[in-house]
Amino acid sequence: MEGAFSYAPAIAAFPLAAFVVALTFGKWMPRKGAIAGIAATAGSLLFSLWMLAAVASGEVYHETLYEWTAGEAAGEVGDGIEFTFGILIDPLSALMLVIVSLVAFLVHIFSLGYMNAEGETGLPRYYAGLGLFTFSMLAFVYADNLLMAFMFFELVGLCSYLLIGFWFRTRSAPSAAKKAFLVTRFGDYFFLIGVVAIAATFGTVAFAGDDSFVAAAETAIADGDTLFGFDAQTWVTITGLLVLGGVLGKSAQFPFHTWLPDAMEGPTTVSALIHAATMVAAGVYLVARMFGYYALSPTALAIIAFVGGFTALFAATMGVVKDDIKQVLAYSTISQYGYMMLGLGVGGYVAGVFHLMNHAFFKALLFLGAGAVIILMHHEQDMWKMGGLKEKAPVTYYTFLAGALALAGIIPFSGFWSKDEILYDALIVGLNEPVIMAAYAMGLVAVFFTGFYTFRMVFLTFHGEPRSEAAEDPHPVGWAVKVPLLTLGVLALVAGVANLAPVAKILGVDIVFLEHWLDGEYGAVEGLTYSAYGELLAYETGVIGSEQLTILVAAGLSLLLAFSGAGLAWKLYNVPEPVAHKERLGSARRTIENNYYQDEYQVWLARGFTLPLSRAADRFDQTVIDGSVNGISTASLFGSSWVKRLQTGIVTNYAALIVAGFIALLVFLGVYGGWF
Amino acid sequence: MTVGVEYYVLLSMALFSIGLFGVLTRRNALMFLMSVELMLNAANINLIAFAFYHGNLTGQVFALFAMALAAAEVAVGLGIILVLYRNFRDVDVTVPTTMRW
Amino acid sequence: MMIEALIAVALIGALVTFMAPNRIAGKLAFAISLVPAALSIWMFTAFDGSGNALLDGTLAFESHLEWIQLGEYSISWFVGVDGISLPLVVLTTILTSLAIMSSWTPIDDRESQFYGLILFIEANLIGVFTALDFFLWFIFWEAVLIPMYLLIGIWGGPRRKYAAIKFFVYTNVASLVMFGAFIALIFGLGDGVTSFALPEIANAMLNGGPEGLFGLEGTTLASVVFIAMFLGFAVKVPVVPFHTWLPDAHVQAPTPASVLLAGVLLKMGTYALLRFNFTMFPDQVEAYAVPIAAIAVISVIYGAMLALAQTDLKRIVAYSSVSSMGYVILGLVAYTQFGVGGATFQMVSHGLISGLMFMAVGVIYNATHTRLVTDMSGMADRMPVAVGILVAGAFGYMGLPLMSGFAAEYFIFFGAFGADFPYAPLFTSLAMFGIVIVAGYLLFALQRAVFGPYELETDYEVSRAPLHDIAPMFVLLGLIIALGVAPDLIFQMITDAVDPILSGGDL
Amino acid sequence: MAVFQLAEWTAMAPALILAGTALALFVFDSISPHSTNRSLLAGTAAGGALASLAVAVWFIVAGVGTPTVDGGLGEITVLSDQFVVDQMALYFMIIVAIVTALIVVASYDYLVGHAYQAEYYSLVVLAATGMSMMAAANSLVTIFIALELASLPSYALVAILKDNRGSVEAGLKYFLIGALSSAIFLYGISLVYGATGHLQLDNIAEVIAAGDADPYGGLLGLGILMLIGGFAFKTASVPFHFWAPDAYEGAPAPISGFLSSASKAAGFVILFRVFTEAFPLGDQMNALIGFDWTVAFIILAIVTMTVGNFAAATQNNVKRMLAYSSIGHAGYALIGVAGLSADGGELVMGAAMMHLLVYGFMNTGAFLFVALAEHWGVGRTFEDYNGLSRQAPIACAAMAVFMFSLAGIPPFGGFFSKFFLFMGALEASAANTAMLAVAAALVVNSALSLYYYSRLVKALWIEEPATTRDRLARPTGLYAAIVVAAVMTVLILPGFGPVVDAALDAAVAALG
Repeated sequence: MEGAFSYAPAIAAFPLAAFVVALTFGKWMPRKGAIAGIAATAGSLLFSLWMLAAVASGEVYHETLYEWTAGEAAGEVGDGIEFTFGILIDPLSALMLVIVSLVAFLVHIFSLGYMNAEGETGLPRYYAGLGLFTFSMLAFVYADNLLMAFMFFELVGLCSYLLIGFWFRTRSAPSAAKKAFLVTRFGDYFFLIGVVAIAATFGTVAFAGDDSFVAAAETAIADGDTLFGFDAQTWVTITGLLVLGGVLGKSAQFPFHTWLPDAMEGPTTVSALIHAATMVAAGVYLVARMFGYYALSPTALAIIAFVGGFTALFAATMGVVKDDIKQVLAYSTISQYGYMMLGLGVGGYVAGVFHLMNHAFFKALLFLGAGAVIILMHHEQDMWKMGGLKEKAPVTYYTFLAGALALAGIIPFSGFWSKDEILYDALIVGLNEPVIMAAYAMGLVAVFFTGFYTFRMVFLTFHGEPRSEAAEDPHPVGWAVKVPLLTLGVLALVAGVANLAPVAKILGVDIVFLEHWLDGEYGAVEGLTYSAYGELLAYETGVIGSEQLTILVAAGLSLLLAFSGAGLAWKLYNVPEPVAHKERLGSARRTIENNYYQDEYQVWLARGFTLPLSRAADRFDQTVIDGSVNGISTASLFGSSWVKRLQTGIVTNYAALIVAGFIALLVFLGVYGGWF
Repeated sequence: MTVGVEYYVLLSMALFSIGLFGVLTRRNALMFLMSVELMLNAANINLIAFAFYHGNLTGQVFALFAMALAAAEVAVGLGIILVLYRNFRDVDVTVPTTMRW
Repeated sequence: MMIEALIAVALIGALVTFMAPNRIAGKLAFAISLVPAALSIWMFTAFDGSGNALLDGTLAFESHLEWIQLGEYSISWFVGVDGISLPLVVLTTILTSLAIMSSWTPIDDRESQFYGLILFIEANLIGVFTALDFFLWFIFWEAVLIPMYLLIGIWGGPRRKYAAIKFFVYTNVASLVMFGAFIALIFGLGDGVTSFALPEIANAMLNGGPEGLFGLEGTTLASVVFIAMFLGFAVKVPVVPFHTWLPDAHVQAPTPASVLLAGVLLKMGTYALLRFNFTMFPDQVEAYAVPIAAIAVISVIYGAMLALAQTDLKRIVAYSSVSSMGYVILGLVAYTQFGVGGATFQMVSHGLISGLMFMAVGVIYNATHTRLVTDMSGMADRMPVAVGILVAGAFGYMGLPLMSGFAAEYFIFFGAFGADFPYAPLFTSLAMFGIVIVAGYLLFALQRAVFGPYELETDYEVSRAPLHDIAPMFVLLGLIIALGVAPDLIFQMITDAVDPILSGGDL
Repeated sequence: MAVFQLAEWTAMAPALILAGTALALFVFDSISPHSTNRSLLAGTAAGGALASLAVAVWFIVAGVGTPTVDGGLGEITVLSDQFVVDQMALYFMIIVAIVTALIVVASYDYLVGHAYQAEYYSLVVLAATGMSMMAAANSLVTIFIALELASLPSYALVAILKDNRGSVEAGLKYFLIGALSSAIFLYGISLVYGATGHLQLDNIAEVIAAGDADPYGGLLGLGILMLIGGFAFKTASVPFHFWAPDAYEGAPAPISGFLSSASKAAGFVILFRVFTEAFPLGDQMNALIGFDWTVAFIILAIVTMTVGNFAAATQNNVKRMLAYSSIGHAGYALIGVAGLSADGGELVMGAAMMHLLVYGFMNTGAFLFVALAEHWGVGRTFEDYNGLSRQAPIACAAMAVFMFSLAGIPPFGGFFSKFFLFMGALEASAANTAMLAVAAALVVNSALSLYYYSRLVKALWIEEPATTRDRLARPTGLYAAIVVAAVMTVLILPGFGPVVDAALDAAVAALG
């Protein structure tokens, strides 16, 4: 199947073509460009599956396709450097390609029901945006070097901006779009420094191969080199953390998470595709992609794990008080990506990727389900105006429920398996590392909140009595909505089969397919395998009693918490006339409702600090700098009006002045020449 | 018996200064003109005295030229003073001050 | 004789247009301007030079005629292009054509004079980028001022007179300082130099340097000259704190003049810095690297902060030009291949992008007669294509990958990060913060002006822009993306000319 | 071309032709005192000026003044060395002839309806004769006579609008200051004569070189200073500049142009000649008078350019602005003397000579534009000039050329000469660091001058007219003169090579 890879560029090229077609001819096409998008993503999906099959057959692909530019590298290495576009298809990227193209494909179909059927205007722009996004995301996924990854990482940010701001005629959407771009840009600032630093340090930005920066870093650490005045280990940590800035921004991790809830201003389909399943995953994916590099730096990993654990809990607590269905999902997304970061941070490469995959499916499902609910509710998003949709929209309900169970981590839905694996990995490392233990603890507590807000959402939306006219008479949804829901619903249920690690360990059966997949059992690029990473990791693991016992304890704890959260939600909200119960939170309520004032301080940073500072700079510029320029001119003209007064108009004065001037010259020269 | 050249120079300088004083103080155009003539003649004295001193005639000849030129200058000057009077009804040189600054 | 042909066509075209009736002047000027554009593109494809024009490189399209013998020094008509100047020539000719087309709508008074001046400016700009004799170069350099002064003064905004005179006098003073410094240097070089040909002077500088003058040691003289020339060019670039003429000039200038001002005129300063300071004074560059880098960083950050405080779209773009030029300085002072090459690349890239931005702002202004973001909202509703291009341009400005701005900035950052001067990574990282602020003010402006519900404070009916307003912007956008995707279209050519600079002429 | 099989006195032909023309006009005036045949009068005068120009150019091309070792004909002396025709003399004769021709052609229209046509033209040509002779004068006697020959008609010309108070006032002030200056100048001559016993320039130099003047150092120094006063008057340099703004403002505009271009150039040529020939720099000279006389010129140059430019900056009257600018340019040209040194200075002096030639075109042109505006009757201030370009684009374009050229902006002739001066000043700084101050002053003043020159361009091109005007006439003579001046101002830039050669050769020859 080696020939398959020569078609790899087409995976990204299809959606790019769809972008161009939709943008230029969309207006005159039936369905305004949707067909082009669906065809393109279907093509991408098929080709991605083909790549997956090719990798499964033991092939990998790492090829430079295009030289962007090349030149002399300055800095620590004096040799030339090439900046190229290349494709790296290994187990990780092949898997991600499938996830992205699948979700994109489903979202395109769903859009027929969500956008076209609802009579939106500007659809060519919408489909063009989706096409461009899919192109960028796929290209990011199989990028074979850090610079190319950065470039497409930025492009997906652009698409996110454009699509969040799709309804640009409102005030809120453009504002949210701006915020999303800005906050992620802030992260990307660090990322770009990281890229530049890595390129300048190692003279390469390749992810894989002997001349990758990961290999170079390993050598440098081994040789005890000094890089930019730091020892190699520290420098790797610094650059790794710089790149992490981009990751935190894109994956909406604390403290860059604030943009994601606002991004819900975009169409729900966009939220499903970009702000849940794929683009937000880009950050986590990047960590996985260059995991070998982070593995060299325990400090960086510990920070990743801690930030992940903290974000998981932090976001989950905010999710419990939200009234807007999409807001709940947004915070849940932040929280879930926190888990993935935690997983990767503790060295659970497989667990992290596993959760990434599962989350893509069930979160896309939940968002699309929410989209369906929004259609049902005539574009109402407030859960307090819903209720009782269970009977009226059974397909939506049951698929949504599947997604919710997966999200809450209820056995045997997919989310349970991956989340449990993350927590297990965190626990065994945490037993020796207090920082990781703290991260684990936060992740564990977050499970409770996850269960609670998930089922609070389910109960408020679907159970009880209808609380508004729209809820009593929902708008019907068509096949274009149901097909994607059903597809993703099935995946949410069964995707966990990919890696039943606890079962495997307890029962001793070899059913950890994903682990084998990522470990290169079928085929992999050298150095980019789970076991290769494992060798680099400096973590010690411990167990509670035996390994099996540890597994059971971990799984039991998280299940218990998930159930209790869900149960609490059931008790409070699965009633015909639910009430908010927010007063029970007491003094914490305001804080949580205001998202811990995270938005406030960031807005203050922008408006309260930067803007006044810039105004002060402007005033300084106008008065001091420009003032001195104008001052010189004014002074000259003043001097001018003074000089010309010498010319009194009276000829006798002229004579006197001439004589005076002459005598002055005479005296000066006389003194100078020593006459006197 | 000859008078030393320095006395001629002193005389000429005195004359020059008197002329200059006149130029600076007199407001009547004619007086102004006469004062200038004094200054020119101071130069002539010098020329002649130095010619004598140096023993060549250049200075004396030049003094003749200078007198002729002074006369021409006065002719032009008087013409101008005439039109001055016609336009300003005065020969006070400080009166015409329409152009200044 | 290609370069002569370029200049002559533009000059004669300027005269012809000046005499032509107003009603056909625009079309006529456009047609004429296509000739230099086509010729320069042909030159680009037929370019066979290599190395640096000043450092024994092989020049393309060279011509060298003795002109004036001034005592021991000869002044000649000496033109030619290398990999640094050719892209700028092409930029100039293309941008001029496009600027002319974009003037058809806004210019409705004294057209023949307007277009005549634009062509005149083009001739001089080509001269600036091709002249290799100091005096010849300086003639073109100064001659640019006149048409720009008149363009701003006659067709500009309400405060055009102030802006025009400020631009004129300020940049002229700077030129005088620079001229004096350079002449002093030539005298300081002594008998080794017998002409104003830049290659000869560069060679003399790199092989021994000045002997001393005015009682100064040779090295001291070189430093004084370096600083004076840097200050002279700094005004033109402009570098903080010599930038205040720029926003005034930009805001008051008519859009097409802004396009040329930002697109090409600012590059004169950086081009000259590269050709003079950074080619002839490698020792001084090294000695003053830290202060220059600091100035660059201040320009970037301070310029961006100022842009953030503005509400006039043109002022925003103007200040952001200050910021972008800071990157160029940073790239130059890095003195690495990517740094200097990236700086040159940024000159071209910024020329295209800022040209595009000014055109887009101009199109909106043509329709709304205001440029204040506070006066309008939701323009995307009425002018989707124009706004689309404005957004694209804004992202180009922010350095979106696959657009030329990213390539330029990345090259500069990469080149500067590994530079040899102290704290280079720190300076680079600080300067890079500009990419966040630039996103801040551009997105803020976009949010206010082009998105949101449609509102307009002025009483004008806003309709879609005509094709001849949009077409030039598409061309620019195409070029921006082409250079972003394939920077090697010009970057290899540039680095070929930059390498000899970095190796001190020993290639 | 074997020019001088002719008698030696024919070397003065450029001046003699002018003199003949003047006499012819006088004769004509005597025969027909009230003739208003403007074409004939202006034509004769112009013909004389052009013939003078042609002969001067012919001479210079034929090699008069070019040292014989270079294959030229060498300097030609007339009247026992009282006059010398060398390259510098011819060069300045050319300047005078050009300016005269321009002025005369322009006056054709300016003098419409004027009573004293013939007198006017003959006085102009007579003054030109004096200036032409100044160029060749080689002894203090001839210098003084030529100077007076140039001055006396000038006084009359300034006051020729007899019913115009401004003109009369201008004439009066010019005359009075002129008379005072002549007196001082003559006194200076007498002192120099006293110190050296000679009036012939080369003889003076010989006496000084021989050390025979050593006892009279103070006398000589004072004399030199007084000579400087006389030159300063003629060139309108500080402190003898006070007449200039008033005289130029009040005089008929063509006469202002004539005085500020030709008369100034003539003043400079005697300045150059006297100081290079009679008082060559050197240790001997310095010891004799106690200091290096360039110091005086450095001070004068700085003060003159500063006073001129600063006073010009805020003028409201265009003519007065040009008058002050003319003082400023005198300051620039003074650099040509200030930058001399014992072993060089060709470049700086040559640059000053180039500047005076270019100045002959651009400044005359500018004053002729003012003449045109007076002819139109649009008023005298900047505001009155507002928006003229809408009605008279060609003339206004020409004026813009003059202004930018005066400001030293390329691609016009003024650029080269000014920057060569700047260069020359810097070169001179190598020997005399005080010249750096001059260079710095030049920079400051250039910037300021740009401000006020562009103010006029602004008025013409940028401002909208305050009042509606009738169609403006296009007087042929004035237009022709202005356009020719403008075209020359532009074309002189590419054609600067021969100018540079001529000026530098002349400077080299003069500095010996």
